[in-house]
Amino acid sequence: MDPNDISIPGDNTAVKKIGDVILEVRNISLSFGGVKALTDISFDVREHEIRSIIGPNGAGKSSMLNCINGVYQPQQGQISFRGKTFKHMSSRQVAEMGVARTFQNLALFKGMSVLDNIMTGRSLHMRCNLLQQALRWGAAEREEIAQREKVERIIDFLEIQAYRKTPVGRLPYGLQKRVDLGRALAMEPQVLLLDEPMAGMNVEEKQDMCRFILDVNAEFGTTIVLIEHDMGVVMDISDRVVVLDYGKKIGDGAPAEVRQNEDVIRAYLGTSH
Amino acid sequence: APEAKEQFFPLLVYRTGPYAPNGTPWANGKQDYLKMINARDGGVNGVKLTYEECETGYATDKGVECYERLKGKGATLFDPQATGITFALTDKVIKDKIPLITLGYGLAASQDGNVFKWNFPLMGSYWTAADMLIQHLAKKEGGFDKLKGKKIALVYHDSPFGKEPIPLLDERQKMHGFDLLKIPVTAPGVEQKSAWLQVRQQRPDYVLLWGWGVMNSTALKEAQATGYPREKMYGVWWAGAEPDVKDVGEGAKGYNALALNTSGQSPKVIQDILKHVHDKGQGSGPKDEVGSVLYTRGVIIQALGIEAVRRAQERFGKGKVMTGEQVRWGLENLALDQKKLDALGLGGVLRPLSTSCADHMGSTWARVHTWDGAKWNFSSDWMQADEQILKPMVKQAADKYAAEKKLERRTPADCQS
Amino acid sequence: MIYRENGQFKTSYRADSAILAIRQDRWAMAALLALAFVGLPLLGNEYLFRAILIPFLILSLAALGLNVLVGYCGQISLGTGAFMAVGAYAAYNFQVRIEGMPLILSLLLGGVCSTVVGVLFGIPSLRIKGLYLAVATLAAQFFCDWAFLRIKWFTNNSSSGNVSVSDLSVFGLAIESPVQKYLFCLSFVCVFALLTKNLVRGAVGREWMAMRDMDVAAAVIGIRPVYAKLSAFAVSSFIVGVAGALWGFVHLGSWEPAAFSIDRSFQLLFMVILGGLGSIMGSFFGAAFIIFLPLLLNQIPHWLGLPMSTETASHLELMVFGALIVFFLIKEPHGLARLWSTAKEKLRLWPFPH
Amino acid sequence: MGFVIETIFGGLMTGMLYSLIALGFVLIYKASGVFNFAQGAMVLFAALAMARFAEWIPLWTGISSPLLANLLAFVAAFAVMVVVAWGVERLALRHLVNQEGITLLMATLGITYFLEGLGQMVFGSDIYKIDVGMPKDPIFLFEKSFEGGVLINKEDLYAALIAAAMVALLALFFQKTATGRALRAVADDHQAAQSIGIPLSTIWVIVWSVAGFVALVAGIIWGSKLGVQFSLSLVALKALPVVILGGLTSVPGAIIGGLLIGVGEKVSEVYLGPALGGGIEIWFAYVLALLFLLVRPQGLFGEKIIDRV
Amino acid sequence: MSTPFLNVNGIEVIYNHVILVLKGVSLQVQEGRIVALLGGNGAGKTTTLRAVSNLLAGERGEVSKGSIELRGERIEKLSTAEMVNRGVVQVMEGRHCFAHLSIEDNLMTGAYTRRDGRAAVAETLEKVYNYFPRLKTRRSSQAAYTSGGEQQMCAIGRALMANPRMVLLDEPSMGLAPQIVEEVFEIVKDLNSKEGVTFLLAEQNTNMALRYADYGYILESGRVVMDGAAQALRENEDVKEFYLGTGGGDRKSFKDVKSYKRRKRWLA
Ligand SMILES: Nc1ncnc2c1ncn2[C@@H]1O[C@H](COP(=O)(O)OP(=O)(O)OP(=O)(O)O)[C@@H](O)[C@H]1O
Ligand SMILES: Nc1ncnc2c1ncn2[C@@H]1O[C@H](COP(=O)(O)OP(=O)(O)OP(=O)(O)O)[C@@H](O)[C@H]1O
Ligand SMILES: [Mg+2]
Ligand SMILES: [Mg+2]
Repeated sequence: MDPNDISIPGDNTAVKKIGDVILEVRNISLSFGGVKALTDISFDVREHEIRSIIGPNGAGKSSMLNCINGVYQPQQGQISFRGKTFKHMSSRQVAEMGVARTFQNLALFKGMSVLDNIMTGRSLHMRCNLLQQALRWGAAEREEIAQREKVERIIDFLEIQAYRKTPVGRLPYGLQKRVDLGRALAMEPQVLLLDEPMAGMNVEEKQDMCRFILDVNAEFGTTIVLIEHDMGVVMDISDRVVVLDYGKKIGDGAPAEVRQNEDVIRAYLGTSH
Repeated sequence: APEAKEQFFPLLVYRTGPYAPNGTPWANGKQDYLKMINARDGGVNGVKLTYEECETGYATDKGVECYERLKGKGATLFDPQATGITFALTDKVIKDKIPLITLGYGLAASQDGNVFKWNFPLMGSYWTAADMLIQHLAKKEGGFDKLKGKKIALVYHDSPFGKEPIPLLDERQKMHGFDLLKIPVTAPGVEQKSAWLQVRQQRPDYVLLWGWGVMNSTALKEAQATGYPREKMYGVWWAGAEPDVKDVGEGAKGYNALALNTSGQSPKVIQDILKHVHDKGQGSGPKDEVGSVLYTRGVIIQALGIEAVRRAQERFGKGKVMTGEQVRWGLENLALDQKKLDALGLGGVLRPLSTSCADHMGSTWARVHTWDGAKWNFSSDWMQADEQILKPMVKQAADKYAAEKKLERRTPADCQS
Repeated sequence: MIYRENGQFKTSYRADSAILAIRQDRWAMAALLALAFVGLPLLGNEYLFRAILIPFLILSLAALGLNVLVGYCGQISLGTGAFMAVGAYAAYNFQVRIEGMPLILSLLLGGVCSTVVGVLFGIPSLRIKGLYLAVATLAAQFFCDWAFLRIKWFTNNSSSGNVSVSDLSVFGLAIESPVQKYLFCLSFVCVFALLTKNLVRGAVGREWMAMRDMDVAAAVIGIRPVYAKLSAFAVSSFIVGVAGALWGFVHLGSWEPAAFSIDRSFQLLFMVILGGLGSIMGSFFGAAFIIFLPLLLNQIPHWLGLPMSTETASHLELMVFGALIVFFLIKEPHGLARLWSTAKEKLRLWPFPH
Repeated sequence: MGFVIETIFGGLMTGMLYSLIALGFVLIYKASGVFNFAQGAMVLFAALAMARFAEWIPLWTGISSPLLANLLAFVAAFAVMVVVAWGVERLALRHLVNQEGITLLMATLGITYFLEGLGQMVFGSDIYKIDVGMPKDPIFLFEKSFEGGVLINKEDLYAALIAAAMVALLALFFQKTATGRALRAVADDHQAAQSIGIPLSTIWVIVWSVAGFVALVAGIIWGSKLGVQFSLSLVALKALPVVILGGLTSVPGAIIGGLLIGVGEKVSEVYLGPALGGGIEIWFAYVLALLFLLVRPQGLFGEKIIDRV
Repeated sequence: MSTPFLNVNGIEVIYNHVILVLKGVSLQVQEGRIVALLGGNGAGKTTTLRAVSNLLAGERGEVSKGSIELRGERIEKLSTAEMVNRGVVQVMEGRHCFAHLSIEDNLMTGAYTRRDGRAAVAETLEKVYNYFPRLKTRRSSQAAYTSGGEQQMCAIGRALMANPRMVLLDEPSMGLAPQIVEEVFEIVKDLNSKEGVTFLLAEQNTNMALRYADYGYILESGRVVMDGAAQALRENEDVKEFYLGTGGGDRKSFKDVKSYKRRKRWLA
């Protein structure tokens, strides 16, 4: 796939090929003062797969993503991406390597329109300097329009055309979640980290969202790490699942396996599932 | 009916803001004098005097706006009442052909009328003030040679106003070999502890206070708190009025300051104001403020402005409304001898004054007065600045200015116009 | 019904992202420019130019610069006066120390010096945020006030610390009469407004806004906080510096540090917030409001023929001014620009209420 | 040596006086999330009221005892400050619930203008005197150990004691009482506070009244030092670095910040000032605060600035 | 029919003077019932709750038409605090914990309006900790540094601290683990049956909501499009299709459901 091209996902029913390990987390420990958010967590993510992280509230799922993102610096452990190992990374470096992310508590740019929010996702791909931009002549204008075209495709894909120019702050929650996804997609990531993308949505909307995720995964081969509390979603769409509890890993494997795991049932699922 | 003839006087004032306590009596004096001339004399040779106030708040940009506004209403003379505004207007008045009176403030160099055609620092500048203070100290010590080795501290308002006297003091320091400590106080001067800590550390023999507004009273209070004798403190004439000492009360006892003019209600001009204005209920301020130091200074400024108009009328036509250029000529040719002053009721309030093309200041006379806890009392004779020192300095500064601005010195012919 | 975009289809992204995408807006802008460049010079009097329009234009420019920093990048600054001062004194030094220095170049170099200082004082913003930063920027204000008062070199050894310039000219044309000065400032303002508009609707503008709205998220999508914040400081202080130089050179002609005091900083912040954070047009609205309102209030007693002493009038003026500020903030916390766009939105729907 | 001590002591005293004003800022910020630039104007307003009432009350009532007159004036001035607080809530804050910090800050600047205008109009713009019997003359300590002794300003000493007492009281109030907790909640999130039934209006009137009280005390102390006139409102500028150094949300921070800034600026001015040409204390205070903030962006004792995703 | 506990009568809500969001919403809540408010994103559920609790002003919104009555008393003009004093508390959407306060302090502020003594408050606190043991372990952490779910529990707990007669719950299940979701609803049922607390809950988790509610209203773009007993709604085909995801038989896997519909939209 041409990395600079986001094409409209078409009918793609080919069987998904799961590749090599793309992201590996080794012995990560993170604590805040007395609170141990993560203790010695290791797992890996393979290329093109959908990897879910589940666990009760406060288990450390979001913190895990924050470590991968470079927002938190774990006290121990390593993270390797495509075989390159690193301990401390700035968010920017992580982004440059092709890791994008959505947030649990919407972290959209409230004062900007939907279009601009998604355009910021393209920042990494914009090259013109300040002066060129000020004059908005030649290269700057061409670049702007080229990027705009890509963003428009994402907007079409997420079906939010009607809200292009609306400030995101005014959108209902569900649509904001979509914009958040759109912004991450605009980065053309190889790995997409989704933190509860479907919280606060009804079934219909969740179905839409699942479709988006599956399409992204299938069409662009984007690897997806998903945190979600809706077991229906997790069980249906993920390839493998990691279960965290109080910062410890208590399960890892295919959805069906995890579902049977005693620890997981006790700590998270409860008996009715 | 013949058109009513009116000479318009713009009054830039500050009755609000940090300097309002000082600005208000000043403004009232100016306004009352105008009212008095109208009431007593019916104007100047039949020309009625009109005026309009504009509040500047001591801020330069507001001052410029006021200037532009009042200029459009036919102003022929401005008294900006603030050093900053003076600087900003100095260039503008050249094109607009309106003279500026900066009595006792403004640029010292503008005394040189050959370069500063439109500026009139009548009666004194900060250089003359500084010079007179040093002379006074020398006299107290018993001669200039006794100043050698003495420590004199200049506690000054950290602004062009406060910095103006420094070149002259430097000059005098070189001549007499005293130590000059320069201690700036950040405007407006509400916090002076460190300044006075330095005074206490250095223990100067004298402190010259170059303050304005709240800085003066605060300085006196700090002096009291640090135990510095008030008797050794000498203020410029902007640091020697009632608002400066009023709320310090006893603590200011013994403090000295230059006086450019007398104060009190006894002079005839003040009596006239009381009679023709206040007694008719038209006073601009409270009655007991009439005749206070700054009030009287306002009266003098206004009086000199009006005398310039009168003088101009003598040349350009009695009973006519003067233009800015004509008023400027009047200011440049003031000749107020004792007789004239007496006739105006200003006898004793200020000394005779005459200006010329070369000298836009006229004579500069001042006395020292001392606060006794309730009122100001004169404690020295009239003094004058030393021309020998002043003249070359003024000339040099004026030349530098002229060079910067690419101005020619005025020709004798120009002086006649 | 007049203000409708019906029937105006945009066929390209270029057209869609044009500054004035709606035809009616383009007409209005053309009319405004015609009025500003041709109409006013023919109609206005000296007072209008010197006391109202020139300060209005220059302060609009400064507000524009500040808006980049506060409105777009979210870094509150109370040091604007200082950056103006740096621009003014630097331009002054270029002008007097280098023989034959073209005026425009001096002004721009003033802006460049201001940029350097701005970036320097912007560095703490990488760590300090919000109100803490706002107060910390006062360090710039007071330091610059002090430096220009104390370091004689900056004022070309003027004993009082006061400097002045005269005989301005551009390409051999004297900038002397009020109309000339006005047109000079107007050209500057138009050019800078256009350039700034381009910046804020381009990539860097989005980065600024992203920093402003949610800095952690911005970092995660690959925006470098250092670059985004410092570039905002740089652009902002450049514009503010040029405005400062114009204020000194064109408006005042002669100035002391007090001309760029902390009051100026507050005044500009007022303009930006009342006008509308993150809005180019807002800067102009704000400047107009803050400049015209006091003049208006000042004149009202005269017009009504109320006998009122200067003192009472000034106090009343202060009170009404303060009250109006609060009133407008309540009415529309997002500024006059937002009020304007709400009005336009209503106009678009008119005659239907919603 | 004696002089060093004296300088430091002077700095400490001045610092306490700054704290007194800083306290007003902290109070309102901590309890409503509003950075109240009007604090300076409130100090002026309160001092003007106090000075003028002390002048007028004997005229109106014929009371001749200065103590009684001062006391009555104090009560009257406080009443005026409560009315101000009520007006501020009623006319401004109430309509600005849930707005951004900077909007609120600007609103308080609007209030500043209003109060400055109103204060000068009602009470006059001349210099007035507050005389609550603060001693004006210095005392000298350690005259045996150091030449000239260590000079201490009695007035400052009293003022510092008063400031310390007020700070202690307020710190207790915030940490230990339910209302204190509610106030902190309001500062965090207006809407959530409303949603659980905290009556913002009442709370704000109370807080602004307390801030008015603090302003009154500050006004009296500064007013009896400086004389009551417009410049009093500018003293607030000196308190700003104190507030950020100590931490916007910390009552004890206002004290510690005040002491640090006070000593820092005096020592710098006295020992560094002459070499640099003097007048450095104002920016030095800010630079000092800035340097501290680089290490701790929330000030010494401020609550950590939260940004989480 | 007796006067309902809460009666919302044809209200319209406008944000920012121009954005009309509710276009005449009417609903009734009888005392001691659990009423669910359902609807897609942006339907106006939150807005309805805000209108009831009078939290609109801070969002620059206003009720421009219609009336709201609580036990027959008009309440549009009351402040939120007065509503709380009348026993109506809202749990705001998106948690809104007091970031700088500890979890326990957060909970304690909830009891601000209580006048029944410390002991009673302490008792309620214990009750809340019993409901949410997780909160007890995190009691001294600053709220901002707790996880999303913990904050949600905190927000719910805080409202319970007021000992309310009626709770307006806005998306209580959002961000909570399935086990906790169930617990929250159990708590709702518990309070409802044991203490007679009335609930009006806006929920996306239709399944859960209809399982516990007595009655439901479905909102769409600011209008009530359907209402009825929870049981009846659960049986309704449309509701099944769009809100429960079980239209036409069994639950479909998220993996392949609607894939055809998606394609269709695409082509259009
Ligand atoms: N403060 C506001 N200003 C302007 N519009 C708003 C505001 N709050 C909400 N809206 C608009 O009102 C409509 C209804 O929003 P509301 O939050 O009530 O929906 P909701 O049903 O609660 O949705 P969700 O399930 O996503 O929470 C939305 O279209 C939203 O864009
Ligand atoms: N910056 C921080 N400072 C202190 N504690 C933190 C911080 N971030 C997270 N924690 C703590 O770490 C633990 C894990 O939090 P995290 O947000 O990762 O949970 P989570 O698994 O995402 O839960 P949820 O499903 O509720 O979102 C929590 O107990 C939280 O309080
Ligand atoms: Mg989480
Ligand atoms: Mg909602």
